[in-house]
This record gives sequence, C-alpha cells and structure tokens, in this order.
Amino acid sequence: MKAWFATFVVLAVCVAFTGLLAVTVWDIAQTPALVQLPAMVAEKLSESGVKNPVTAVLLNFRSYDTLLEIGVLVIAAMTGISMARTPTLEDPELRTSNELLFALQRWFVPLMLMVAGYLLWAGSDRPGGAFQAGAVLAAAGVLMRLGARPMNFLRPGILLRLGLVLGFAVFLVVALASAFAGEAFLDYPEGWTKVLIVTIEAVLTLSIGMVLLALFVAGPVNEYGEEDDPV
Amino acid sequence: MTTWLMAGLLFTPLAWAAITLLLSFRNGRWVSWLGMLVQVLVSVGVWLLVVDRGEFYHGLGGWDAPLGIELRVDGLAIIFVLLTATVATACGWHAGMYLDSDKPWQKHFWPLFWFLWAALNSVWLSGDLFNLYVGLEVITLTAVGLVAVGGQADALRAALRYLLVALVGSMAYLLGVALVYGEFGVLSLAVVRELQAENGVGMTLPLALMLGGLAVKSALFPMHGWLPPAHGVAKSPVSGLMSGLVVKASFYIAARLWLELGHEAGSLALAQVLGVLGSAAVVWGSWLALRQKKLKQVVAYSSVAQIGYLFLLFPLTLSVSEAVSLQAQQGVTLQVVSHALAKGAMFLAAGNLILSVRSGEVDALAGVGRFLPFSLFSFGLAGVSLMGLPPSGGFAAKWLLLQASLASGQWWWALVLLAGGLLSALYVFRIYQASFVQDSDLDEFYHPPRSLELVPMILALLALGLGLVVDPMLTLLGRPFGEGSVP
Amino acid sequence: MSLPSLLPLFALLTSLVASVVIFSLPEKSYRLQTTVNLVAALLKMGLVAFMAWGVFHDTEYRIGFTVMPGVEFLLKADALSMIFAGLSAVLWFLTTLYAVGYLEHSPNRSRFFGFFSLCVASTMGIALAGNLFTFFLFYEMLTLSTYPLIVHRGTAQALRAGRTYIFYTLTGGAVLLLGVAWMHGLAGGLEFGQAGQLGETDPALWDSLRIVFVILIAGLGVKAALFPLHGWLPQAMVAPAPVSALLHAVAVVKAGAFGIVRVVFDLYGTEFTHELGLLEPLGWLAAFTILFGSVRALMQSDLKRRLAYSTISQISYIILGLTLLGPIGTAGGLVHLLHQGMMKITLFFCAGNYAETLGVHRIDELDGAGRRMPGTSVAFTIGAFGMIGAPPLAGFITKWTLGTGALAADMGWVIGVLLISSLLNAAYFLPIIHRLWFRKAPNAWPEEQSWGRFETKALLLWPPVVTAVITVLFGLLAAMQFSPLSWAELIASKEFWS
Amino acid sequence: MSAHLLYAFGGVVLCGMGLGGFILLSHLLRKLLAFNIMGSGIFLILVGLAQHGGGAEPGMDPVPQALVLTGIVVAVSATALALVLIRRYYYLTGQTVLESSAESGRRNNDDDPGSRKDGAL
Amino acid sequence: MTEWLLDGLLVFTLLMTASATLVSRDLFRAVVLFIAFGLVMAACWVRLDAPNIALAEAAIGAGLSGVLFLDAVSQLRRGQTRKRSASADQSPEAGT
Repeated sequence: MKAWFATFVVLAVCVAFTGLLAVTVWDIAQTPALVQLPAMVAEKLSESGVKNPVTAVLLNFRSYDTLLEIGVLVIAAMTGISMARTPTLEDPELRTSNELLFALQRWFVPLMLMVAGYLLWAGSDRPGGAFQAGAVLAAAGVLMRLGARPMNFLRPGILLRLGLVLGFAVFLVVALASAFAGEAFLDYPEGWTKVLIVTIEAVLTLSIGMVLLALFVAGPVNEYGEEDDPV
Repeated sequence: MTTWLMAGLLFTPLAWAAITLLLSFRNGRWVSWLGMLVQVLVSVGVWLLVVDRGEFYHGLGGWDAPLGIELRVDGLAIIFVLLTATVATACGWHAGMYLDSDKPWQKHFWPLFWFLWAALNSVWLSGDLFNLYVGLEVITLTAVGLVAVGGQADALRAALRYLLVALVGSMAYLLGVALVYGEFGVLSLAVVRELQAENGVGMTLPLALMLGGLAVKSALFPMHGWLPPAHGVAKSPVSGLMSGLVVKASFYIAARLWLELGHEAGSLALAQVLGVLGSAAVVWGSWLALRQKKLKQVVAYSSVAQIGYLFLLFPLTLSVSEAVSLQAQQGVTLQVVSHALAKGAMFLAAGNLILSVRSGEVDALAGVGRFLPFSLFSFGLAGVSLMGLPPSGGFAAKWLLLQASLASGQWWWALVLLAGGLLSALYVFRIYQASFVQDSDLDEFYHPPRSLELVPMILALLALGLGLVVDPMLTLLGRPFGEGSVP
Repeated sequence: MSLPSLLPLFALLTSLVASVVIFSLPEKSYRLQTTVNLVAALLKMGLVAFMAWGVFHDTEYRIGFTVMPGVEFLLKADALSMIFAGLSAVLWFLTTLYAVGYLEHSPNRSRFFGFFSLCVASTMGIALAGNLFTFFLFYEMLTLSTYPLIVHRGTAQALRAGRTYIFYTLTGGAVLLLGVAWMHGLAGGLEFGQAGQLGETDPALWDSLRIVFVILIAGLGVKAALFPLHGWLPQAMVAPAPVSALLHAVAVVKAGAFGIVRVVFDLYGTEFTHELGLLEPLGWLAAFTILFGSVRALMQSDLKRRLAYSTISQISYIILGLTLLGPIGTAGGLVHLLHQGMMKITLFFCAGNYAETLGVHRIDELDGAGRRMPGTSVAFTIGAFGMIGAPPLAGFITKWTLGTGALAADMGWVIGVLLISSLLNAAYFLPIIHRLWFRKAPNAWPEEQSWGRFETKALLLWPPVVTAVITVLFGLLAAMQFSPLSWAELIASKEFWS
Repeated sequence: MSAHLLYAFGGVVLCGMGLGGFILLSHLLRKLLAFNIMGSGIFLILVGLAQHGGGAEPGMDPVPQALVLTGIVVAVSATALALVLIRRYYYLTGQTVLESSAESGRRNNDDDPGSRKDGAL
Repeated sequence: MTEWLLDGLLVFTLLMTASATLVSRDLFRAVVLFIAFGLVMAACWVRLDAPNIALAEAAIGAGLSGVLFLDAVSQLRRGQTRKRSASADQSPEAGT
C-alpha cells in the first residue's frame, strides 16, 4: 500500500516535472537565441583547418572539452582494469570453435577496419571522426574476442596502458608543440592545422578503440583463483 | 607567460596523469612528488600573476568566448587553486607513504589523483557552462574510481551509490545548460550574464535545475546519504581529497551561477529553501555524526553538516545590500577553505590513528591520550576549526556569516550558525573524551613515522591559524564572485 | 613598532611558547619541563611588573592588527588589565610550584603542564584583550585548554564533569559570540577603556543595546557562575587540586567575572548601563547569587564542593560592586578580583594538601588536622577568616569598601546582603576551623603519607603559606600607594571623573 | 514550429520517463538504462531546441552537435564504469540492488532516512 | 506533410521503445529494447541534420553500450558470484 503510494507520488512528480519542462522549452522556443553561434562558426571555419564544422568545434574551438572527454574515457577504462585481478582480461570460456563465428570474424574484421579507416579519414570533411571510428574498431575487437583469436595485448600490463594513454598523450604533446610554435596551447600553427588534427584523430581512434574494448572485456567476472584480499 | 601558467594549471596535471599511468605505485610516487612541487610552484605563480595584473580572461586555444572556451582568472579562482594545491599536495604526500604499495591496484591511484587535480583546476578557472559539465564529470569519475579502487564489496557499494547519484546530478545540470543554450545561444557564463542583464530574461527553471543538480552532487540534505559511505570507506588520503575538494567543486559552480545569474533568475523562495536545507544538513549531519561508531564515519557525517553552512550563501546574497552580500561571500569562501584544510587534516589524522590502534572504532581510542600521539593532537586542532572556535578559519567564517545574517535581518540563520557550532562540539568532544579514558588495557601503540604524522599537523595548523590572516586573503578575494567585465 | 608596544605580546607568548615546548618534550624529561615552566612563569611576572610600572606612569602598551575588515586583534595593557594580568602571573608561578609537588610520579604530566601553560596564556590574553573580539578569542581558548585539565584523571566521574563543563561553557560561548557579533554590527569594533562611548549612539539603537547587554551577560555569566548558570562549577571539582585552585582563583570563573567587568565598566560604562535601566537588575542578580551560593555551601559535606559554592557566592561580590553606581563601590568590586583570588587559592591549596597528605576529602574527617598539619591549617584559617571578612584581612577591605560604596550610592539594602552573607560565610567556615583546631584527631587518617620532617611536601606547603601571607598584607597595607585597593580606586576614579 | 522542436519535446518526455525510471526501478542495470534514456532526452533537447531557431531560420548548429558528441562519450564512459562496478559488486555479494537485506550498507547509519532515500534513488 | 508524419512517427517510436525498455519485466528484453531505442535515436539524429551524432549514437550509444549491457545481463543470468560469503569483504582500513 505504502509502496504504491510512493510510486504514485514519484510518478506525479515526474509528470509535473515533464510538464514544467515542456512549458519552459515552449517558452524558450518562442524567441530566437540571442546570439547566433553557427554564423560565427561558419565565419571561422576556414581558419579551423577542417571542413566539417562539428569536427572544427570538437578539435579546434572547443578542443579543451575534447581533451577532458578523452580523460574521462581513460579514467573509466583505468578504473575498470583496476577491478580485474587476472593476468589477462580475456575470457577463454567465451572462445569458441564455432565455425560460423570464425568465418564471420575472418570476413568482418578486415571490413570493419576499413570502415574505421574511412570514418577517420572522412571525419575532417564529412560526417565521421575519431569516436565513431574508434567505436567500430572496438566492435571489431569484440568480434575477435568472441572468436578464437587470442588478444595478448589486453593483458593489463604496460602494453595495454600504453595503448590507453597513447591518444591522450599525443593530444597533449600536440598542445605543447603548438604552444611552442604559436600563441597559445592548442592553438595550431597556420598550415599545420589539418595535419595535426588528422594526426590527433588517428591516434585517438586507436586509443578510443582500445579503451572501449578494455571496458568491454574488463568485466571482473573472469577471475580464476583470485587471492583472498588481505586487508 | 600567462599562457604557460594557464597550461601549467590545466595541462601539466594531465601530463603527470599520463606518465604515472605507465608506472608502478612506487615509481609513480617519485614522479608525483616532483609533480606536486611543480604544481605548487605553478599555482603560486598564477597567484602572483593575479596579484600583479588583476583579474583577467584567457581564451583557450586562441579562441575567445563565445566561440571558444574562456578561462576566468580572478581572486576567488586563485584562492581555490591555491587551496587545491595545498590540500592535494598534503593528501598526495600522505598517500605516498600511507597506501600499501604491494597491492597491485594501488598503481591506479596516481593517475586518478592527477586527473582529479587537473579537473579541479579546470572547474575553478572555467567560465564555460559546458566545459564545467565535463570538468565535473571527470571529477565524479575519478572520485568514484578512487573510492572503488581495491574493489571490496563495501567500497563498491559506496562507489556505486555515489556514481548513480552524481550522474543524476550532472544530468540535471546538463539539462539546465541545454535550456540556457536554447535561450541565449552561448555557453560562456560571462556572456550569459550580460545578455540576461540587458534583456531581463528570467531563467528560473534552468537555474533551479542546475542548482538542484549541483546541490545533489554537494550532498545537500536530504540528498546526503551517498556521502558518508563513500568518504568513510575510502582510504584516508582519498577521503581527505573527497571531503576537502571534490564536494566543493559542485558547490563552487553553484555559487558562481547564483552570483552571476541569481539576481535576475533567482527567487526568494529558492534562496530560502536552499538555506533551510543547508540548515537541516547542519543539524541532521551533526546529530548523525554524534551517533556513529566508526571514527571515519564521524568525520564523514561532519562533512554533511559543514557543507550545510555553505548553502547559507544563497539567502544571504539575494536582495540584500552590496556590503552584506560581500560579507556572506567572504564568509562562505572562508568556510570552504577552512573546512577543506580541517577536514583534510582530520581524515589524514584519523587514518594515522586507525593505523596506530588497528581499529576504526571510536571506542578503540580509549587511552590513546596516554601515548600523546601527534595525530590525536592534529585531529583535535582540526576539530577546533570545525567547531568554529577562535582563532580558526572556521571561526572567522562563522563571524562573517553571523554579521551578514544579523545585518540582513535574517537572524534565524544566526541561530543556525550558533547551534551548528554547539552540535559539532558534541561530536568532536566525544572523540576527545574517548581518548582521555584512562582505564583501558591498551598497552600496545604503534607510532606511525613522523613524516606521516606531520602532514595532518601542518594542515590542522593552517586551518587553526587561518582566522588570524583572513584580511590578506579577503583582499585577494576583492570582489569575490566579481563583476569583472567581459573583454 | 617599538619594543615597549611588543610587551603585551611577549607576556602572552611566554606561556604560549612554554606550552608548545612542553608538549614537544618527551614524558621522561620531567625536570626540563619543570624548568621551562618556572622560567617562563618568572619571566612573565617580570614582564607584567614592568608593564604595571609603565601603566602607572601613563605609558600605553598596545599592539594590534586587522583580522577582517573592521575587526581588529588588539592587545593592550591598561590599569584594569594589569589587575588581572598581575593576579594571573603571580598565581601561575605559585600554582606551578604546587602542581610540581602535587603531580610528582603521576602519569601524563607532559600533557598536564602543556595545557596548564596554555590555560595561563589564555587568561593573559583575556587580561590584555583590548576589545571584545580579542576577548572572545581568548575566552574560547580558555574553554578548550581547561577541558583536558578537568578530565585529566580520565575516570568516569572526571569525564562526566568534563562533559558538563563543556556543555555549559560552549553554550555560554555561543551566546557570547552572538552578543559580540551583534554589538559589532551595531557599533563597530569598540575598544575597551573609553567608557560611555555607547552613550553617544542613536537612542533608536538602545533597545537593541539592552538585548545585547543581556546576551553578553548571559554568555559571560556561565563562566562567572552566576545563578542559574553555575551548575558546572561544583562538578568540576574532580579535577586535580592545582587545577581547581587555578580555575577558581584566576582562570575560568575569574575570566567570566572579568568579562562582565569589561562589559559593564569599559564598554557600556556604569552610568550608561544605569541609564538603560540594566544596572539594578544585575545588582539584584548578583545579590541573590551571593546568598544562594552561601546557602548551598552550607549544605555541602565535601570540602572542595563547599569551597566551590563559596566561589559562586564570592564572585558575585565583584559584580555587585560594579552595580553600586559610584567610584567607591566600583573600587570594592574591582579589588575583590584580587582579594578573592588570593584567598580562594589559599583555601584550595590547603584542601589539596589535606587530600594529598591525609586522604581527607570530607569536612567531618578534618577533626584535629590542625595539629597534624599546622602550617597548612594556619593558612586555611587565614583564608577562611578573610572570606568571612574579619579585619584586618583582605576580605574585610572588600566588604568595607562595598558597604561604604552602597551607602554612597544610596543603596542601603546592599548592606543587608553583605551582613547576611558574612553570617553565612561564618556559618560554613567556622565549623571547619573548629574541627581543625579543637577536635581530637582520629587514630588513623584515611590515607596518610609521611614526609619526614615537614607536615607535607615542601612544594605543597609553601604556596598556601605565601598566599596566606599575601592575604594578610593586602588587608594590612590597603592604604599604601601600590596596594590593590589604591589601584582599584585609581581605575574607578578615572571612570567617574573623566 | 519546425520539426526540430518536435524532437525537443520528445526529449522532454524522455527526460521525465528516465527520471521516473531512475527513481522507481531498484535493479542497478535498470537504473542505468533509465539514466541513459534520460541522457538521450537531454541531448535531443539540446540540439532540437538550438536548431529550431525560434522564429529565426532553423538550421544546423554545429556547437550543440559537438556538445552532444562529447556528452555521448562521457555518458558511455560512465555507463561502462558503472557496469564494471555493478558486475564486480554482483560477483562479490550476489546482489543487483544497492539497498538490500541485512549485511548491506546501512550498518552505520540505520537511523538516517536520508541515506535510505538515496538508496532508493 | 509526409515529413511531419515521418518525424511524428519517429518520435512516437522513440518514446514507445523507451517506455518499453523501462517497463519490460525481463531484463534481457529491456536491454534489447534499449538497443532498438538507440537505433531509433540514430534515425532521429539523421532527421535533425546531425549525421555525426547519428554515427556515434549507432556505434557507441546503441552498439557499444548495448553490447556492454548484454554482457552484464549474461553474467547476471549465469549467476556468476564468488562462492564465499560477501561479509568477509568488510574491512577496516587498518594497514592498507
């Protein structure tokens, strides 16, 4: 009885909240925004070095956001790995000798790698970019994990950590280098903008793919003979 | 120069994070100690810069607002940067010796620590609503990671609860940001304030959403339940970081928002509600702190109470005279600083005491007074600041808030301040008392190394002496949540 | 900043530094601790004496800095502060000597003497505080530094007493803080020593000033053990004897009384307080506390508890004196700050000696103790007669001046209060003296310890004897130029004829 | 009213649904699903409202799109982290809810309704 | 008009899949519905002129989150927990 009442109250509150929010959204929608940022972006797009305005915003105008965002990814992956107590993050139980999966893997993984490459390359001019590419890369990894391919690079040792940190580190190094060359951090020197952005994107793709894959496989179930935690 | 100092604050900690990620705990320790030195120097450098040059805005990547992300470097931000440098260095120094370097998962401590520092600095400086959101999320995830590292069941439970609550808080904040962007089309806080003042647009719901989300993340009563388990179960240096700095980040953003946008968008009811909830936190948090059996839980619940005071900022700065508002802002800033120092000292000292008596219970402290442990003394001195007794920073904060509430005619907050001080005395003296008990069979007492004991003592002395050097600090604060003009 | 202006700071630092040094010394180096303590105490006596000389010749010692906008930390030596500082310096030295003897071979001495010095530093700060803010600073520091002394023994009873003490004093502190902050908001940070400055305020503020006055007195009244805020004092008796002695004579109780003196005399000014209509109620309260304390003292069978209630009564003489509008009465109140301190510390030292040497705590166990411990008992007798007000002792001077002051102020009922109180004093002290000297000693004392040639340890014997002698001298030499009475009259005359 | 606004209102409803689900559902995985739905709602509002133009020319606005991209990555990181924690928590305790029977988190704060409330959250 | 119809249908489907995700009794079903929700979201993003987000949503939002959720559900289904009791894990902080 009491539980029903509580549920009812919560639902009522949520409905009221939705209503209030809808009214506010409607209200805001009546007037145009006071500043038209898209016009500014379009104006400065040529200076940004890329043709895709979203990429320009992500990796040039608001690159600091993106840097922190990659930080978030690394943090999540790191915490995930810290939960695992095994020498490898792989789950051999999952490894099957399923013919179908094996065939899928043989055909799909190269295809996915190609797609990832395309997305990365396209990112600067057309829709696409490091995150999308990285996700596809990770998906390829997942497929490999389900198949028979052992993935030794996923040992939570130095290699994995190096992979995780690579994109992030390159981003930082570019920031540093740009500061030496130009006015400010992440202020890419003229003419180099596109090269640097594409470089960053490429390493990021690798790193993001690895992070996502690590997060996927770092599920802490696959522990064999975990030591009793001495306290 | 400015560019390099800004980079020193924002990017160098990230670099330390990247380096320590590749190292073991022991090696990471050396790198981190070096890093702390560098960060402290950079922080002091920025401080001198602001003293020399005054407040300024700095566009990151050469892009000014509204297109790019702009940093706002003013007295308040510098105070928080310096506070972070102090408390984080203390906790990091302590952690390097305190944490067990044989545990394989401890190597994740340093990168998380550095990510946290980087994100804290970014929150203090950023003047961009969305960038603040990303900064907050980095802080949340690192804090959760730091609590969960080690992966014991109770740590996981605390970390999960913390994560879920914090995520919802962030969502509320982000929703507010989305609405603000819809209305104004910009994300720079300074530009939003100008537009709002020019056009007189009321944004009560977005502001309420953002403040609500941030209040949840700052563990405002009645959404405080996640804090004590998380702060209590974490390792002591981590608890110090969490109580001292992490909780303050979301409050800091709330305060900035309120003082920039509150005059137009805030309402008296909202301010009073926040004040009342803060007061309830003071009373309820203290009461629960009194009832805890575990030492660190006492300290953690005390954080709930102490954070409650901060929310008096909202009623004391709305529709009051400029002077009263300034007094309230100064009082709250002081409260943040002194609480961070005192709580850092308390958690570190509690960690040492637990190490000494090999138990986390309050009652296990019986007879400890006989061994004249240095850490007990640090704990006691930090307690003076929590109780708001002179000459501590807590006292100065209380004094300023008292003045503000009496001058604004809202005398009921004065009563809350006084009652809160007494309530905190109850739980602080409970611990003192436990240590004075004479008839205990405690004959074995491990004295931790002096270097481990020195850190909390320094923090405690800083908190205690803060009240006497308030004037220079408030001068730096100037017009704390200032009216600085947009370049 | 000249050297003389630093003197108040030095006076404060002597005991503060001593405290830090003692804390950092290991428990084993007891001799070193004692040396540090005594050197610091002597140094402080010298500094205070030097300052008193200067103050007498109208030198002003002041040092301060801004803490917060509009709030100043100010130390300053004026005539009134010298009374309290002098008392504190002299008694600290004697009590340290006594404590060294009393705590020989007991545990936690380092902790004890550390907090002991801290406690004295606080009283010195209270004495030298130049404004209400600074006063409050040290007032709270005193609360904190006395707590470890009261619970020093760590027994359940001591912890309970400590709890009561902290509950009372911190509540009082919070109330006081409200008053101080409010006052600051109304009139800014007023410096002590310019009486009547509040009289020039806008009369519209007077209602607020009345409320603030009540709040301030209530806050200070806790430590001064004004009825009905006295509950903690008798319980605090579980503390070691030197602590009780210090608590009653200089530290806590006296700090409260001194604060009331500062508020009435220096902040509001007696005349302005009268104008606000607050002086008379305060007088009645003091008079009632005097009688109440005496009656309750009569009902106690434990020696230290009886002395405690006697303190409650005696402290209110100081406040009563203040409320007698006029220089003579005020001088009577002020001089009692010193007189009561000397007499009460004598009595507590003696009570400690009986307990330590003979194991005697209750009054009915004191039969014939005079023969066994003649020195102590003579000192006790002098203290007790002083309290009763027998000429020519210090207490007599107080009561005489108060009586004259009351007549001058046309408040005859005060004489009645003084008479009844003296009768009650006699009623609870004379039986003790009778037991000491005229009853036969029991065959065995509860826990006797033998100290060879002397009746007790030399360090326990000499302090009460010295204070008893001073009590006599205070009375005999009251008319001299440097006597406490002349000093008090000097202060009072400045207030009323300036 | 342009179509973009329709999506914004869709986002509003998603927010409400997500919030309700987050509070009412106790299973940790379900809470996490609700959180993701809430997040998607907010992203829709962010882009829909901004691109709607409010009387001005509606059109593509790259800034909120970039913000949403960042937001998605942050959300997925948080989700992944939460999943890792939940799985290990389940592995150690066999529980899928935070608030539960005897031995779970409230040993220290039995009398704190605040903590109970958040447990339900 | 057809565009409006399309948009309306998309939003409707979106809300339906979301509510179905939340109320579904079976956890596995809920996760599958959530993946469907992510795909519909991706379609919405396309309609909102945001192909970048559409790609990311499909790959990360629906794809990766979905797989992560599925993996977690499968663990919960298999009931993999550690054999010994959980209470052994409660530890004082000492010595760590």
